[in-house]
Amino acid sequence: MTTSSKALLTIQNLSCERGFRQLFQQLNFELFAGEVIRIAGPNGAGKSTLLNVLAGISSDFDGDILYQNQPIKDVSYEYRENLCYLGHAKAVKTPLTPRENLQWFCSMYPTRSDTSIDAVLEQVGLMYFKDQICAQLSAGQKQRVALARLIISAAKIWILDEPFTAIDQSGVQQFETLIAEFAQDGGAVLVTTHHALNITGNYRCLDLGDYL
Amino acid sequence: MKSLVQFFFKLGSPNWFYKVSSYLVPVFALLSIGLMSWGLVAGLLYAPMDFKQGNSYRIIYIHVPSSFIALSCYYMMALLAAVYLIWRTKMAAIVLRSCAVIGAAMTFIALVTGAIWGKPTWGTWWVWDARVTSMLVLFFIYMGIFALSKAYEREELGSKAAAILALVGTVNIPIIYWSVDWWFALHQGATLKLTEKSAMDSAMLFPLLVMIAATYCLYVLLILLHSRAEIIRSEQRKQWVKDLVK
Amino acid sequence: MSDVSSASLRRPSMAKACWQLFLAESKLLIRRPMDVFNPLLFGFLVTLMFPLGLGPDPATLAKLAPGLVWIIALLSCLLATDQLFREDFDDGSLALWLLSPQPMYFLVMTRVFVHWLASGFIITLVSPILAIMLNIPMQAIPALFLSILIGSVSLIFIGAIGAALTVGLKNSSILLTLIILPLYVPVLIFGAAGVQAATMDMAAGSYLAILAAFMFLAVSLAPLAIYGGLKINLDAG
Amino acid sequence: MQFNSLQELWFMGGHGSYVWSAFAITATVVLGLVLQPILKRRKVFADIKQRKQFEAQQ
Repeated sequence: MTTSSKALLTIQNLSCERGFRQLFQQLNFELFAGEVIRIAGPNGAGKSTLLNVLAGISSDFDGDILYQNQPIKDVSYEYRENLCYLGHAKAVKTPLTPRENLQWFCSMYPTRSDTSIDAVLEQVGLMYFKDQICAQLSAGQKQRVALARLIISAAKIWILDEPFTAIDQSGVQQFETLIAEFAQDGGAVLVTTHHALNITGNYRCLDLGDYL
Repeated sequence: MKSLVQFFFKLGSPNWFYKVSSYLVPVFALLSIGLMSWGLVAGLLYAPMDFKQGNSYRIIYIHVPSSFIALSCYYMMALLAAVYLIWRTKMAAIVLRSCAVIGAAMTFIALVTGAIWGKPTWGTWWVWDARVTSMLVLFFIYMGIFALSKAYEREELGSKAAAILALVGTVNIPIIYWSVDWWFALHQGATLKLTEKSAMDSAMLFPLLVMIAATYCLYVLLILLHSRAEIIRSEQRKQWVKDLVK
Repeated sequence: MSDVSSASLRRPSMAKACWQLFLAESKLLIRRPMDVFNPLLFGFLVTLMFPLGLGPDPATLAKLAPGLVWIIALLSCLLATDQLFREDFDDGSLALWLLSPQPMYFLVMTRVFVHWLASGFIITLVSPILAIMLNIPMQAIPALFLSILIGSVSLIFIGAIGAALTVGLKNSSILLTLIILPLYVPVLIFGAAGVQAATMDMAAGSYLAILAAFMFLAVSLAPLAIYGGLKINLDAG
Repeated sequence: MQFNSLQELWFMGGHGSYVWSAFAITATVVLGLVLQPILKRRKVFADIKQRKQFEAQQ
């Protein structure tokens, strides 16, 4: 397990308020390569807001976010290249086929050249559905298209916002092994879920409850 | 020069703006009341009758100042929009939102008084004159910005959206004014000139200048009042606001 | 899976990204033809309304036709841009799109251009038919076609600004209209005036030149505002 | 002084109704613009005072 000395992502006294509600304040933590952090906390504690802020979607926050010790505003291009964000909605375009979805993704994000779209689709078990429009696929299969996207992307950091909603047990299992493998290969994952992940290796839980 | 930049920089913090404005509000209140009453008395009572329009021309003393304010308020809003989008100063958003309200109200006044003035002069309540038409378009742009700023639950998003629309509007307003003027010249020819003031003698013109000055002071007063109310509302959780309440 | 940090990368170029976006968007539109036809049906419906309201007398219709056809084209373009980013916003691909390392200026431009092909261009093809139904003098048809062809580009790009600013809101179509119609005023003035001039056998070239100027202004500046608007709604979503 | 009696001022050579209605509308709009923020500020202060009393009792 490679732990580079420099942290991939450093968050220094991050605080966020939405409307009149103070979500979390003075949040400090670091994300190292090979580490999986689960963000837990009561509902409405700002888990999704935290991921939005880290992914660069929202810019309403106080504090600093550093990617390899540089503020993300200065290295935004490099930061976006190494980040893959998966929101609540799975960002799968239903009128397109899984293959077209991935082609669309590969045209925008840097992807790994050692695998191909077909190989990745087979890896997630969409062998026979490569050319069927996603509208006809089940929720589980749509989830796998998002999974395939994560696999083929060359991002070093994954930010996953409740990836396990509406998935059956086998899907959750497959996703967890994928996260573990990615972490072992030096990736870093930030994930919010309602239940604990059974992942071995460098996995810890960060509770937003004690930063309210 | 350093202190000037310092001044503008500190103006960005709501707390400091609130303190400074508490001195300015009485000053501008007195100024606008004084100038307004002087202008109205001079305009309504002492200015001579216009040989063509009789006494109905006296409406000019509120129609022209409000159209001046309507346009200058828009460009102030565009400036604040740029400041807000670049530096994210909270105060710029607050003043931007109050500008939208005041600008819309001033444009409304200009339109209504223009229509009322048109009736005795041209016999119709609404005349599609170039100035009135572009004023109507400006009114809808104000309403669009105001509605957009209220459409989002989170205020800062509403302000950002309103700021973007204000900047888009800034590019469009000169084009709209130019194309409406051109359109008016194409269709009507120069017969119907509501805005082309006949050469006014000084007794008529002087009250107009006083009224324009009075309306600008009123405009600053209104911005201060609206911004102060908005500061108190959005910072009500902060300690310095709580200390203000005994 | 080989080690992440040392995996060789395929960095897509921006041109490839634009081309892929173009393909994806056009597939989307081809697979859902109704989105393309709705504005057309709306155009024909409104064309039906005018004779019912103004009376069937060909002379009055011919006099009003240039302005009417332009207003119909304008309203159809406005209607077409209402749902422009809505679907991306709902299925989450807006986040994927905006967070990509590609420079957004040209991607947004490609996206709105494809949308123009599906709505503005098709309305342009249909507008001569609408004009004939409104009994427009025949010599004005070419000028009408050209002016709506050029004008509809700026209509769609300006409409896209409104669509981007209101995509996250619930009942946004009224707000979209309130925001965008005032910005349509110059395009309508010069468009209708051009066709009017053509009906009286005067040269419409200068009007088309001004419309082209509006077009370039809209195409070059609108993507900045569209990108800003989308980022705001992404944050609100 | 252009008008030598109040009645003449009100009538203003037939244009009185237009001039005074224009001024009346402007006065109401400006009054509304001035009063609205004052009332809003007062209301927020009242809320804060209420909240402070509530916190004082905790």
